[in-house]
Amino acid sequence: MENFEPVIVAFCCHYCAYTAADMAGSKRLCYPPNVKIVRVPCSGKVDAIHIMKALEKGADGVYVAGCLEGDCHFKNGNIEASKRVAYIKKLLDEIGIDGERVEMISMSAGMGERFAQTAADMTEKIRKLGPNPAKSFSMDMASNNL
Amino acid sequence: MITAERKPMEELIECLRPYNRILLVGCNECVTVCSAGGRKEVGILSSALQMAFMKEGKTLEVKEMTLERQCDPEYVEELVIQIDQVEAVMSMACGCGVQEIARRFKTKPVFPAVNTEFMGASERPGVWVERCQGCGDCVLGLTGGICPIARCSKRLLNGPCGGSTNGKCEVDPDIECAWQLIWDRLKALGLEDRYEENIAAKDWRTGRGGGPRKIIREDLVK
Amino acid sequence: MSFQKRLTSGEFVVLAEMNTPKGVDISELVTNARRIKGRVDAVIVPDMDNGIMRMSALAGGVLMHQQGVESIIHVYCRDRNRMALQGDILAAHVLGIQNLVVVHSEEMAKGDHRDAKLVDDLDELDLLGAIQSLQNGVDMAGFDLSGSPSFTVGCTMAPSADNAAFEKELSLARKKIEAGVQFIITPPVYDLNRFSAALDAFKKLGVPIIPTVFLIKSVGIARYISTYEPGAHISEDLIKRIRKASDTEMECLRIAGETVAGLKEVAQGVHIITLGWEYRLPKILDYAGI
Amino acid sequence: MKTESVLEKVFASGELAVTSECGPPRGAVPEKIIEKAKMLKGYVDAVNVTDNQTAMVRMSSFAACVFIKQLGMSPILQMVTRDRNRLAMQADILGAYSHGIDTMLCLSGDHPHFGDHPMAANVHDIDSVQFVQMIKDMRDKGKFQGGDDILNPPKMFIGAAANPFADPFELRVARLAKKINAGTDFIQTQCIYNLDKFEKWMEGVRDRGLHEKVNIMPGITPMKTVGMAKYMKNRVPGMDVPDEIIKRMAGVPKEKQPEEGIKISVEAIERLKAVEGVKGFHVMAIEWEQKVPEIVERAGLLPRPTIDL
Amino acid sequence: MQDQNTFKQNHTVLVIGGGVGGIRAAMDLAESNRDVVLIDKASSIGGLMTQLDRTFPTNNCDLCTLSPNLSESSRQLHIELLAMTQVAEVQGEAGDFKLKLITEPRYIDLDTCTACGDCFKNFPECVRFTPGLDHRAPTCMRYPQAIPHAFSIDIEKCKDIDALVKVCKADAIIPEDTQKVRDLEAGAIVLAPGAEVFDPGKLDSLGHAANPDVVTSLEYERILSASGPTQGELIRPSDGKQPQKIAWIQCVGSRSLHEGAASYCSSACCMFALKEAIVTKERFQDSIETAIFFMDMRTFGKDYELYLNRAKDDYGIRLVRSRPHSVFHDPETGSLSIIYTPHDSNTNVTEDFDMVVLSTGFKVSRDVQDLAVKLGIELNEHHFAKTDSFNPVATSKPGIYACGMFESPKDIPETMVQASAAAFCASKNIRMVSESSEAVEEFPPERDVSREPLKIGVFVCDCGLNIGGVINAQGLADYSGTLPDVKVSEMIGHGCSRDALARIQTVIAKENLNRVVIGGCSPRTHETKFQDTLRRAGLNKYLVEIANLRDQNTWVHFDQPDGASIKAQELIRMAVTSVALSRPLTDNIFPMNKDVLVVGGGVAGMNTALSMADMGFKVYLAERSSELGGVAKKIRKTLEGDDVQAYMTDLIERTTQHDRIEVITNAFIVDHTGMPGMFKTGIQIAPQMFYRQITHGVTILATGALPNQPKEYLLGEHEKVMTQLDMDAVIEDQPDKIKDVTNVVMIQCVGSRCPENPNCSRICCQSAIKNALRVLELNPAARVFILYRDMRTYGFQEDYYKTAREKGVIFVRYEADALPEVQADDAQLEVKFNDPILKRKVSVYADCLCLSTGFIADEESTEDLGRIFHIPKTNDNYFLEDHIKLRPVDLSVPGFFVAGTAHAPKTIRECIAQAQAAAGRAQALLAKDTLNLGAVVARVEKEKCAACLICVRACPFNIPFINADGYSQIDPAQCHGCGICAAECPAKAIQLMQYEDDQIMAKLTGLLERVN
Repeated sequence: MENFEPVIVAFCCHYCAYTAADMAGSKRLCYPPNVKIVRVPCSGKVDAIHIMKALEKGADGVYVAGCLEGDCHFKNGNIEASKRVAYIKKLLDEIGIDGERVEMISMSAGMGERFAQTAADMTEKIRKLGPNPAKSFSMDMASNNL
Repeated sequence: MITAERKPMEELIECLRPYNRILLVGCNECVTVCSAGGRKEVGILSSALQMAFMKEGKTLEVKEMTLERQCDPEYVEELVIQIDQVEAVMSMACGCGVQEIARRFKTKPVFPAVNTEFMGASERPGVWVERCQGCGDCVLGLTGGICPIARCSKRLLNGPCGGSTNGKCEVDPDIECAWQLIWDRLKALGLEDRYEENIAAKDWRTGRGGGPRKIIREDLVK
Repeated sequence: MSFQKRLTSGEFVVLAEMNTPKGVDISELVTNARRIKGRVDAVIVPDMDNGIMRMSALAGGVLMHQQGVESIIHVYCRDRNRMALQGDILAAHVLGIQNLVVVHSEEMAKGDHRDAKLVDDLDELDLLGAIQSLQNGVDMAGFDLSGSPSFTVGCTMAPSADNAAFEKELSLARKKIEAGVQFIITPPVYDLNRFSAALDAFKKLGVPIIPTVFLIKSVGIARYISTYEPGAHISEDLIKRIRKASDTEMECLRIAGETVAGLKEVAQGVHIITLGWEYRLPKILDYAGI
Repeated sequence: MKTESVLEKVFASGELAVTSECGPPRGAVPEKIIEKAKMLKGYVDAVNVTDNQTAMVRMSSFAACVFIKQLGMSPILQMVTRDRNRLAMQADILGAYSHGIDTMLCLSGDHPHFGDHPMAANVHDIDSVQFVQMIKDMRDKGKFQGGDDILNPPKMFIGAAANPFADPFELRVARLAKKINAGTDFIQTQCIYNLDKFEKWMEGVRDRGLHEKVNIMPGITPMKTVGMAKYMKNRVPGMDVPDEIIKRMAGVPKEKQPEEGIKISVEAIERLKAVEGVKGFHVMAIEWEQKVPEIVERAGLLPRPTIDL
Repeated sequence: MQDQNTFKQNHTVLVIGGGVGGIRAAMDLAESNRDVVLIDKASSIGGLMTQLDRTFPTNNCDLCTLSPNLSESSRQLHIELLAMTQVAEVQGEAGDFKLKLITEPRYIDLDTCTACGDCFKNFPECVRFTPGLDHRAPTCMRYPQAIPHAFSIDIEKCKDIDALVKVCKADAIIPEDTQKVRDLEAGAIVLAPGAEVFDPGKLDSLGHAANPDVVTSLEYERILSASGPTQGELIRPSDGKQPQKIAWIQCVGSRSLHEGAASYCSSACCMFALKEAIVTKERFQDSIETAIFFMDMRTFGKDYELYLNRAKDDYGIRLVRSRPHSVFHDPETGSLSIIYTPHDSNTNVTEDFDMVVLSTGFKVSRDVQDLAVKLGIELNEHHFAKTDSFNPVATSKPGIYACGMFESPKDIPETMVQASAAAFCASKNIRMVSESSEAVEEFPPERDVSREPLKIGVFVCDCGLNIGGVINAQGLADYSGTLPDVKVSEMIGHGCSRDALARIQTVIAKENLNRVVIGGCSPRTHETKFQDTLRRAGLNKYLVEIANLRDQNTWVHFDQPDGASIKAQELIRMAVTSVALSRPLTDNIFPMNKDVLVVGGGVAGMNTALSMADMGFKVYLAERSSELGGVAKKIRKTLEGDDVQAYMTDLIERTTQHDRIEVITNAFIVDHTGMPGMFKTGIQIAPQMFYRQITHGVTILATGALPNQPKEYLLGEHEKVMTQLDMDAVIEDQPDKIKDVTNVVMIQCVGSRCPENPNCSRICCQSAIKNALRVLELNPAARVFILYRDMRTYGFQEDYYKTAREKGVIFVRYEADALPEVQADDAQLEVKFNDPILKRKVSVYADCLCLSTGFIADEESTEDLGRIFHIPKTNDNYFLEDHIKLRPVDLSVPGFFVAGTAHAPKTIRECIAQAQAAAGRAQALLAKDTLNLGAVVARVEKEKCAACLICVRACPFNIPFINADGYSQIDPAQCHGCGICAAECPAKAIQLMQYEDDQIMAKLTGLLERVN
């Protein structure tokens, strides 16, 4: 497991986290490339299924990044998202997959540093947790061959 | 609507352990509305099950399907296309749906994914409460539209027991005393007198007392 | 139970204010009325409040009535002379309106028809007298009516910055009570303790007191009231509470709800003013536990 | 006389009746109940025998009643609607009456939620009002609840419980009226500590003339400690323990609290004796049966009238 | 002032100068449906900014931020671009100028040149030009994305013209090309000619002419620039080695009495020196020593002080307060010795550096001065355009407006503000071309792709070094070609450049592609550009997916190129799998509400309102206090001596009397919904608090800032202590009081540049100077002390600073860690401070202590409004603009603009400019008659809908409802497109267009399921 490079999916709200990610870019703030961003119009768009399917397909960690509390462009999408994330965490715990692999993060569009920091922290955390135990055996083989 | 709640994952995983390919079937009626077994929950459970097995190094193939209603044979018939490709079916519908599938596909094991709970209403988004026990002989006309059978812990028909405090049931202070509600309602309607009438012992034959029930509408029978 | 019945039996009454539209699209008004139907005892319909021309309160009141919501309509002397006032009051009764509030007419200066002529044929006490008289079957000119109306009549009390002003308001109120007022709507309460302190004085008036709960919608408004209405007593803590809230809107609704709940303990009723946010009334009532 | 019940006879005699209660043991040996009953002999007119009280399984009330009867005392068979459907209840009533048990108290029973079998189905086929009606019909019309004739109908003296304090308070009198309508002969109330409120209730009862239709026996329960008082106040649903009582209990040293408790009970009885419509007292000393004689004596309720069995 | 409404026949505006200012002005005008002729004497537009490597304070690559603007301007149908063109003659007046334009020969036909570069490869002597460092004659493309995108030839330098002509495969070289003269009629003229930099060659002591390692800051920019002569390598010109120690010398040619130098401050040099030093450390080596020699550190712009602090604290850039005498070259070591006297000492210090950068100031070129003469406009003593304090972009001649550097030295954001303002003022002179009559770009009909098999084209942009410098872009393109359904995969140079877009369009047509993936920069900035390309190629614009290879990959993973390469493949895979499922969508289009809501009735708010109302828009002006005026109503005089009160009285009068302005005082904004072109804002009006909803198309926030009143130095406690604002009034109302004073002490930076309020309040230095001069005028015998940290009298304010020194105002510097102390002994007020020269404490008994307290943001109301409107704020609670460099007036929420001190502290003059700019930006948005809400709306599949009400309950805007047919219905006109309903729907009956579940799922598949 020494060379374990986690795959992390970050669902990012267009109005804050995605912009913050671009901001991190223009500021050249480095973070681990393990984090792959999927753009959504609002963190409230992120369905529990999306999170579950990402994990099922082999992501080692998933986080949803939305606006700061009270700052959601659509009033309360971020609150809805955080409730869903909490639900998924419980479900994962129930099937013996650490709910810690899923997180809700909030930040504003200007927080390029926070984006980079979060990406680094999340990568570090998942690295410690190890590979997603639900990654199928065959998939492990495939990734080893790469 | 009929309300239901997903069974603990452990139980679901346990009953699917012997199988490699299953069909996970949702229902687009009550269980969709109470967020227990619609397309969305099918998707979530499907992922969760697959992950749970993958974790053990085993692959569980899950086909997802959601029927308009699992309690009508015509809809259940839609499963025919998939059924041969799987070893078992897990239904996310209420007990009616599970049984309908079992009835139609005699050779496939069917497992319920949810516990069917009660006939209820949504109190607010995400909260459902029991409102009816289907006793088959409605008393709501006498009790101001609040059912003492479904909502009084002791099914008392003639008034509150001695344990009701501040409008709450002695069994659980989160439960409203049905009789307090009935009384408030009767008062608001100016129908206080209704309370004074003694309601006679109920004929439970119309409920489960008479064995499994059946409705036959002659004019509609084909 | 009707508003009047609740009032006389000493039960807590919940009133909410709903303005008529500026125009003829009544859909919002009707929707809002349906939202709170059964949850408030009556809706107060102001009549061209603040000098803003709108559909008349009489029509608004009738509309409420048609929706099955009891209404209380404003009457005042700025825009109509004694003929029009009496005529409208008779019409109101016939159309099913059971309650009136005689209010002080706001000046035109802040309104949208600043050039309009002020009528002020009568003053508030005259108008109260006229209503009494109509109920007794006689019009202001002394002619007998064929059939007389009946109403529950209330009045309002203006905010007072200090004790002297408060005393003045009280004595005015006493006069109005003599002139037939059966309940009084008092100014917005932002501080329950302050209101409780004035309670004795109110109680001495001998008629039910219905304090107002004014929905604050933003820090800006709270700050304005605390600065320009010294008698209102909006505390820094309250402003801080709104500022710190993660959801300002909900916090404001919660504050209004809490005030309503607090007044339930001490007053005879409450009058909720939401000014444009009537669709939020159910939430306030939820927070108030009503 | 509707029945052979001793209790009915005491009421008829115009004397204040006194009852107490015995809980059957949680085991198959009768000694305990016999011992308890003996303590009460001569001090009370009849002894209630509880039916799976607090939803805990115990020896059946019917069996325990038989033992008490054998001691020459008068048992009151308690029965709850929770555990039996109408068939079982009627069967047991026939059986009890055949053993000479002629007085009953009809209850709905504590919810299984509180007991040692929370998972048990609670039957509640009928409620307590319907229960009273059923026994009355058996007695007076000689008919089973289902409508068939009874060959030798049981003649039960029918009691029911009332709680003057539970919410909604305004319903308490009406609820009593319903029980009376159904055929209740006597009422044993919840433990009374809030005498003012009880008197207010009685006022309501008298307003409707109910006190003339039924014999009301306020429940009296002495408190051993201030802890018990607080428990009753806060944890027992439907119980109304005024703060003064707590204060009074707390105001004396721990060792004197039992005596204070008894004093409170005695004072209560003395005060309630004067209330119009009170026809007796139901003295329940929970796990403290030995004190019943003392209370009865100090309250001036002795000697008990002799009734021919 | 100028006559506002001289409408004549003509509706063209001539914009002179193609720098950022000129481009902005031209684009604003074009967007608001005015025809523009944009001329520049250079061969391509872009001006100074195209020569910069990165700009402060974001340290962005300028080309990347500017180039979309440039190509956008060439896309604009209203804009005609004439490079190498100058004005020869001007006649006429506002509304009806008649001009003669002369275009120099390019010797290359713009229409046929493909910019292949063959001419440049073969004949570099007549085509090569690298601005700044190359002293040779001008030619050719100045930078890779130049517009017009064609070379030009310096025919003089060409020895073999025939050979040159032959080398061009496109036959684009025309040796016989001649000068062209053209007549132009224009209604108004915008002057954005920019400035030139001071030539330090004249200052022998600094050795610029003699020593190649002494460079100007612009030359240094070129060295840093990826498109510069060194391809972005930091090497010193003399020996090609990386310098290890670099010095910057500030105020070269500015604040100076030398010949040819300017006395004013050039305003931007402090910031760009800091930027160059930071970039040097950040991009090259942290160990490179950097020192900046300066007199006053003038970081007075928005958040600039924070930048300064970062430079000092985070990057360890050395700041030396001194003006060096001279730079010597040591021929043996090759190093450069700077001799200087530290500010707190009297002895000379010599220090060696490898390179010296001269922060040269700006001046108006001779050419521009000649142009001014031709146009007949007045210039000030420094040869800048003369303008009025209360009409900052209007020149002395009606119909002619000046912006940017030509108005006064300034940085890019202020240039952008003035450009928008000038464009707006110019537009007042001419008629709007009605939208219907104009030729909208005709797109070919959309091809029906529904039955076609997938044919995906992948185009990987290398974005110069931005992408290509980190990963192998060609390799990535090769890899992309192996992905399923990918028909074509290509690496393209600068993907957003015109020829790249043209290439994509061609490939789509040729290969009959029906889906396109672009691997490039952020879709946030460039999506529309590629969508347009698809439209031109006859495809629905929603069939493109952009993989963010730059902002979210190469820029952030440049430290691990391998990881970045793998991630790039993953991002492309995600885009390919997702685009495969994209479907053609139709935008939702609605009529535009053209009313304007201006929040705040101060000087900025009123100017915005009047500007918009004059243009024919209905304006609601909401002011929370009971009267108009704001802070400016308290100010009496400007530094230049203008009567602010008279101006304000007139302004208020004009505002309240205007037919199309409805002033709502005592107004509080309480709720807000909608989108640009259809906003709805709830206002509660005190004291009766009645509620009113206003529908409008744009919102302009001019809510101002508060005069700071910090509890320091006995302010508010002692009668002799006051703010500069108070002093201004005392001087005006009680001049006698001033006549008696002996000592006046002023303390600068009170409540600014401190931990609680870290930024500079910008206006205080000039107000101190203003009041000091007026005190001395009333009472020449008075002693005026100004205790300061840095005097920030930027631009022409410097002249007044100079005058103040000459008149004997005593300036004493203090450090942030040794603040002046003030003690009161009854009426006596004693001020103690360190004298840095005497190096001891000095005590003065002040008859009057003036505190320069500046501005502080109105935290409570920006917080309130920020929340209601969802507008982000800076850390110190000013509204945060959309782009601090290029879009200083636009807020990040579309349809919102900011003007005045709600944006940042500024002078009245600057507020007015921004107000006009906001009006201009708003006008551009409102020029359209319809509103395109895009296609992102929720759509219900009624067959799946269980009518469960979950969407109805979940929607934050109460849009879905269960219709008569029993399923949920969502009105696309009202849907905000958040997708919360789609996520909550338990039957999965709702899809959010453009973000459908299968597309999101496909991305996950693309990322996580390895392709075999």
